[in-house]
Amino acid sequence: MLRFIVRRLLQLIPILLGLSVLLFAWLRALPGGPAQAALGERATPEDIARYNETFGLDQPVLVQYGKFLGRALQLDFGTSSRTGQAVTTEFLERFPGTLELTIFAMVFAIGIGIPLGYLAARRHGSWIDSSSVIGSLLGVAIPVFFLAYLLRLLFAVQLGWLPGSGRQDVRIDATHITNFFVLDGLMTREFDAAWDAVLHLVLPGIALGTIPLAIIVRITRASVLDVVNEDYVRTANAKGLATATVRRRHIIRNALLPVSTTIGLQTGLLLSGAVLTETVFAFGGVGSALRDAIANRDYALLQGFILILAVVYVLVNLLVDISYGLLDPRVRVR
Amino acid sequence: MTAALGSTRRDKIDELAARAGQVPAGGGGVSLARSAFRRLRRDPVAIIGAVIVVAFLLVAALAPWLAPRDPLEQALLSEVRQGSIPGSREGFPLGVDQLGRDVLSRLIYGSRQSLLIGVVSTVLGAVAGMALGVLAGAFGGWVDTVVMRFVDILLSIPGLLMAISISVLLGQNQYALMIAIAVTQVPVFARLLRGSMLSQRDSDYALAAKALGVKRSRIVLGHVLPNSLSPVIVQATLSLATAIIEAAALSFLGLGDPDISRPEWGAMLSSAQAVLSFAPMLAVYPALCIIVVALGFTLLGESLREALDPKFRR
Amino acid sequence: MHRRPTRALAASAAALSALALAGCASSDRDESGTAAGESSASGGGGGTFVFGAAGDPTMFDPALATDGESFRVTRQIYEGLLTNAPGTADLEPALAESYDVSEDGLTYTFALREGVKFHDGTDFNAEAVCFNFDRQYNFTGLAASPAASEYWQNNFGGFASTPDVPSLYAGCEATDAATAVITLTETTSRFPAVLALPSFAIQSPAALEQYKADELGGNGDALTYSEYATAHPTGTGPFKFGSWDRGNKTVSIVKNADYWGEAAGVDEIVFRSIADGNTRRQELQAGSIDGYDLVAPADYQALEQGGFQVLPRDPFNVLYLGMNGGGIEGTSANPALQDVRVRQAIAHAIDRDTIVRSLLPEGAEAAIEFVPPAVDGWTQDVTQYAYDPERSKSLLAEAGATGTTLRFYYPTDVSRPYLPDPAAMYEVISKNLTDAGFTVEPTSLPWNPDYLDAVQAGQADVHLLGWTGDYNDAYNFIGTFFADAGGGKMKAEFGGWSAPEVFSSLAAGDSEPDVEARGPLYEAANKAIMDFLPAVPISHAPNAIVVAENVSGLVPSPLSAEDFSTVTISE
Amino acid sequence: MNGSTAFSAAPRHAASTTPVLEVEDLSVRFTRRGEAGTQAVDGVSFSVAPGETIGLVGESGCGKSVTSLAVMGLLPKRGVQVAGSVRLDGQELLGAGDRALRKLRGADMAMVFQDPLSSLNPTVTIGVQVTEVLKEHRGMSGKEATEEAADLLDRVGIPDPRRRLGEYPHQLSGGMRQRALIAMALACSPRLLIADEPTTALDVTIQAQILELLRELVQGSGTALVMITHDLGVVAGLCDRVHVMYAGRIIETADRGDLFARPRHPYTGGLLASVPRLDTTRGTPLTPIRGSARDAIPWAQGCAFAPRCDSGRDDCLTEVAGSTVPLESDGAGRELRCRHPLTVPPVAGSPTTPGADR
Repeated sequence: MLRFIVRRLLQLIPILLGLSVLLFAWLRALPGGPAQAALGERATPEDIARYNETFGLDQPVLVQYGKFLGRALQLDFGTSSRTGQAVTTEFLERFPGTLELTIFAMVFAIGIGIPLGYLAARRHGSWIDSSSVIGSLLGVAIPVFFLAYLLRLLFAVQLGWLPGSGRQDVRIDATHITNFFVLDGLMTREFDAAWDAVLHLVLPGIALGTIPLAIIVRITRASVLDVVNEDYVRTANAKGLATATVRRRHIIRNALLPVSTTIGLQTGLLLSGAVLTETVFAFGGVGSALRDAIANRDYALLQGFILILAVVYVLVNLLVDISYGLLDPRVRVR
Repeated sequence: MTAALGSTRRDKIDELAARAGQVPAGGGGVSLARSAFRRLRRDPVAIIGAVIVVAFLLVAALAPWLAPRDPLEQALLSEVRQGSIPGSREGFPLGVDQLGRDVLSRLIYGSRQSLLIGVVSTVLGAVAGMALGVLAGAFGGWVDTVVMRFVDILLSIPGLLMAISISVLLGQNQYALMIAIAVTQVPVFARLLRGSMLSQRDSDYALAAKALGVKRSRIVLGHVLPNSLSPVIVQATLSLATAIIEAAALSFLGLGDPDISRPEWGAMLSSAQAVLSFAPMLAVYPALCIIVVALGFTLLGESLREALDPKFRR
Repeated sequence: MHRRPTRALAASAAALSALALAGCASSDRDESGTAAGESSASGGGGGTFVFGAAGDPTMFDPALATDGESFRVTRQIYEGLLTNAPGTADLEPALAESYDVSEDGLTYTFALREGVKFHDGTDFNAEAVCFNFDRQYNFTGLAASPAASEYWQNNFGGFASTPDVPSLYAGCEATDAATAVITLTETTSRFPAVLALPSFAIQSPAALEQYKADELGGNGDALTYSEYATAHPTGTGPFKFGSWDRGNKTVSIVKNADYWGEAAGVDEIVFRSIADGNTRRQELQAGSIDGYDLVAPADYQALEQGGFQVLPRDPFNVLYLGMNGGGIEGTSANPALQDVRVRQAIAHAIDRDTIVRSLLPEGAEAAIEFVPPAVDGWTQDVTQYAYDPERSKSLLAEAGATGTTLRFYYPTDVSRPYLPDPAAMYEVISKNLTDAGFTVEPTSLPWNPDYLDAVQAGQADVHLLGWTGDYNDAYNFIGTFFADAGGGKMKAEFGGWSAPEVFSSLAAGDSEPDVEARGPLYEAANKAIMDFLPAVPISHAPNAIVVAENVSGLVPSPLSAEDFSTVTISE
Repeated sequence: MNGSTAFSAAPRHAASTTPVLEVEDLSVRFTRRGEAGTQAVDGVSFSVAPGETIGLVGESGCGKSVTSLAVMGLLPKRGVQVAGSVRLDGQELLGAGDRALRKLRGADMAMVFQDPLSSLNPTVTIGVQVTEVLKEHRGMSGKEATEEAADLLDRVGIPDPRRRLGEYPHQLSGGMRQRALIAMALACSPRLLIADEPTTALDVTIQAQILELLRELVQGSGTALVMITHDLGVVAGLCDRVHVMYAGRIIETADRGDLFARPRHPYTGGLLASVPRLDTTRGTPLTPIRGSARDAIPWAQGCAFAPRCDSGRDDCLTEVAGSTVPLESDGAGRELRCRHPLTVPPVAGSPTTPGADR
């Protein structure tokens, strides 16, 4: 197992290097080059020359890349032109929110998706089955931001049940230690703050979790349909095991293997791509920072965030692979 | 409009399908396609998907004849007030938008642009991806390694982030939008085609052709490639749905077509968010169009997948 | 040197206003502006007022800030020597109780308010005043870069370290603890009106030094601000800085119990940044914020019906279609625009009345020139260009320019007081131009920095832009755009038109020390501008700020410079 | 064909004892929405006595596996109609509740399946898969069950059973997997064991070992064994009585010796003739049965085997004969469903056309 992990980690190196080359090239390919991207079009030639000198842009490309990589390895991705903060600091401030949101969305998607997918498969052909299939197709077809607007309009504005934006009611005087607001609330025993933070996760979490939910329902359903026809399920039944045992040990455990991969991939995507949802819900996470960066052409932040997020994504995928290995003994040995 | 056309069109499709089914088979590939087609015809899901897709394609093609008005004409602009938009009335069955333009005509013309973005970006992505896939699959060895590593790198950037980066890089115009979406599709097609080709390359008929001394390029282009295409076709159909949704997302992020007068569903949906509170239908109509078309392509793609998959063959 | 005591000039709506009056002058507001209810005096309920801002602030050192969201916060924390009377663009005393100006308009002597303390407990006095002006004049390095000290550079020109760039500022002297004398190098209409700008508010010298306010990091315009600017802004205002939670996108300021004037009506104000206008509205409707700015005109009705108070700000802005006069290095402007008939064709093509009626909130008016009617110097007597597409066509045909392609730039991701929905405005004007026989080639860019940069760099043929006045003087509108920017050319946004008659009439108005005498000079300038037509004025639009039913005391400011200390919340 | 040496073994079934399993007129019909149903099993009856081993023989698709699944109650509930009677030790199984059936399965009746790899859960250790039966039916604690499981594995001939308990199915060889499955089936010393083609997926050498193992385990324990197979070699080696099935019906029943010595149904004859034998001269071709099981016609129209039968006459069809072909007694202990049975035992290598002039 350890060898497996080490090998997978080693395989990451060329990918990460390639990624850094790509993003390095990206900034240089921007109209006007990095200096203009950073200084704006009003920059005088002297400004640009000074900038180029400061950042070694007058040196050969390879040297520049080496320096870029060196800084990146020290987690230095430059400074956001919009906020004046280090990109890494910005990321660390924003990421906990996105992580909380992702966890909520995935809990929502998994908590509903797996039981629903299971039920649909076991009642194959019933109305539950048909409606969950149709629902899952719709879930993927609805533009996320439209769904987000609808959710907010209905539950936050019309009904007023849930908060429709932000991460926490600003009237609650909450202490923030880790920037994981829910965790902070629990740690400081400010339970009202923690609960409020959870409530703020509900609507964006549902909007964000809809696509994973749809996919999980579909995969679970297909997978359970496959597994219930497997010989070993018949064996388990032939052994006269209790229905619950058959379901738990022989059906669900195996049916969840492909589902777990999906869950992992979707988690990776959510961590990196909540741009639309976070924007609609004014949720202070990575996604809304990315949107702000797009709107303000904050190239340093875009570059740094995309690089970090791609690394996160790759690492999550690695985790998925590893956990798949843990779940499926057949992979482990290979 | 689509509902009215639906029933006659269904007959048309059946007729077409029947005629196509009678074409004499030319070879193995054709008979596979034919049997797949026959299965598709019997699949209600496929028929629903095909009807949706064909209906929208026809609407797009016939937009100038179908649309009751000029989609750019700000006909009722002078009656628009901040906070109230004239509702539907004679000549404006679905009402007008914030600038007094006929919504129905915009939706009809919008199908052109939306489908165009979907089709062009998917074709671009598929062609580029296939080129990479063929390169990797046909040559193998270090070419394969290099190409696939590159594809892995592309895959390591989540789709929307990739599309955003490329839009930012290329500036804002509809071609940039198409390219941005296309690039996100490239790795999928490349992997798919390579995988499919690898399995085809080791298949009996390819080995047999090799044993007979057929040149490698001929084997690849004449045998392996055509037989690897069915997963690509399936993926392309599914990708069309994604592309249309992704275009809407980029529009929403302000990275869409700068010529916002040109009707396009994603742009219509984004701009309607501002008036959601008092004219929600302005958002609902284009959203429905996007959802239905995406659904159509998905249904068609899924049933194609089943039809072409030997596992599902009865 | 002769000194001429300044008299109350409020009635003339000129730059200066009743300085001898006491601070609490809100009573003379006309009724329409006080929809928010009675003055704060009766309230004092305390509590937290949550305000939905449209964006994150950058930091809280106003000398280095350039954006409205930062200023919105610093206005509550700091005070300047002068301020604007509530609900108007007129000047009013703040930290200076009164001032004298010399005959030549070059020496200003300020009598300062005594007994005022900064939030850190240090004394406000003449030395603190001079410290602040000297500080900005002595900016070097990154602090002197255009991105950092934009307001100083726009209003005072150069720095001590840049002798080649002339500076308006000659020096400041603290003659005694309560008297500061500021000297200038030339007479200008800007001074002393600029002293009400938030950038020239007085900050605590002790805090500035302690937290190293001038030590900027970063580069170019990716600046890293000091600890002072991000965590310890210290002024004399009715609110003290509380905290800035970037992750939660909130800034909190708390009531200054030791404020010299009337204490704030609420205990705390939280500015919460919500970029999306719909979200702001829905959050107000859901009750999680108590008010917000940049209300979409389309939402006025629904909000009012929902019991919210939409408080309109008097129009103090202009929206125009900029035209590129060419001659900017590295760009090529459409040569057809050099022909005044083509420019007139554009002016006649735009249907201002429909725009005002359908795209802008109630109270908006079509613009016939670049200053709003309320500003001294506005005149009916300019060349007017009525909506007349046929006339446009014939003008174009006359000029042989039918079908001219115009690169039309418009911004995205922004809502400005004068331009609530740029995309819609673009669409309508673009249709107008097309109908008149032009061909339009659109480009949209994010407002900041891309759009502003591109437009300033002369990449567009025509573009949408506008201006909200900083203070009540016509020069602040027309001078900003059309004065000689050097070398006999207008500023780059307009592609460097060379319009000597415009330049001379503007210079005459600006250098006239007698405020009363400026009006006619500005009228002449407006006429010259509308004849030359370097850009097409479109509209003056009010915009609004909205608060919940239980909020009172907020007086909307035409300058968007609301003072939140008068706000109270009832249960 | 290890079975050939066992030909001499005396039939062990004793008619006096009450049968463990009685199947009477069992019918299974698969129905699909919007399609005509398929009759998979049609009026099958047989019984097995304690200690007896019977064989259900036929080509794939003849209904033998469906019969066994019907007996076990393992057919899906939707789209399947089961009729007739299945009694285990006199207790009616058809229509019994799921709970009751689960009590019986694994404890009183057990089953071994064809493909040992797919029949084992790949994600659960062998140990768990064995002990779960013990815990379920014998109420053992974890520790007891592990002890017993090791013992069981040992008994089915798996070396180093304790280590194997912690391993996953893919870590075992094919033969070992089948032994493990048998261990699970026998964990509660069931009264009835159904083995559905238990050796088909295994190497030939392993096949013999598994068959030997089954025989050893059944012998003496009084367990009734139903062997489902298409392999006459297996039948020859193991079974006391043989039921040959075709297209869902039993077409011939006989004791093993009788059947091999004197097959009566042309289909049985064909099966025997298509087995290569060592005692024929080299070069003589095998004689396969024409066509495939798909060519069967519905029994209602006549003998389902008729289209493939060399002895077939017109009266094999219902239309001509006026009745369907019945299953009738054919001498002592034999039953036959054929109007034109074979009279001379067929010899591999010679055309299977006795009694037929063409």
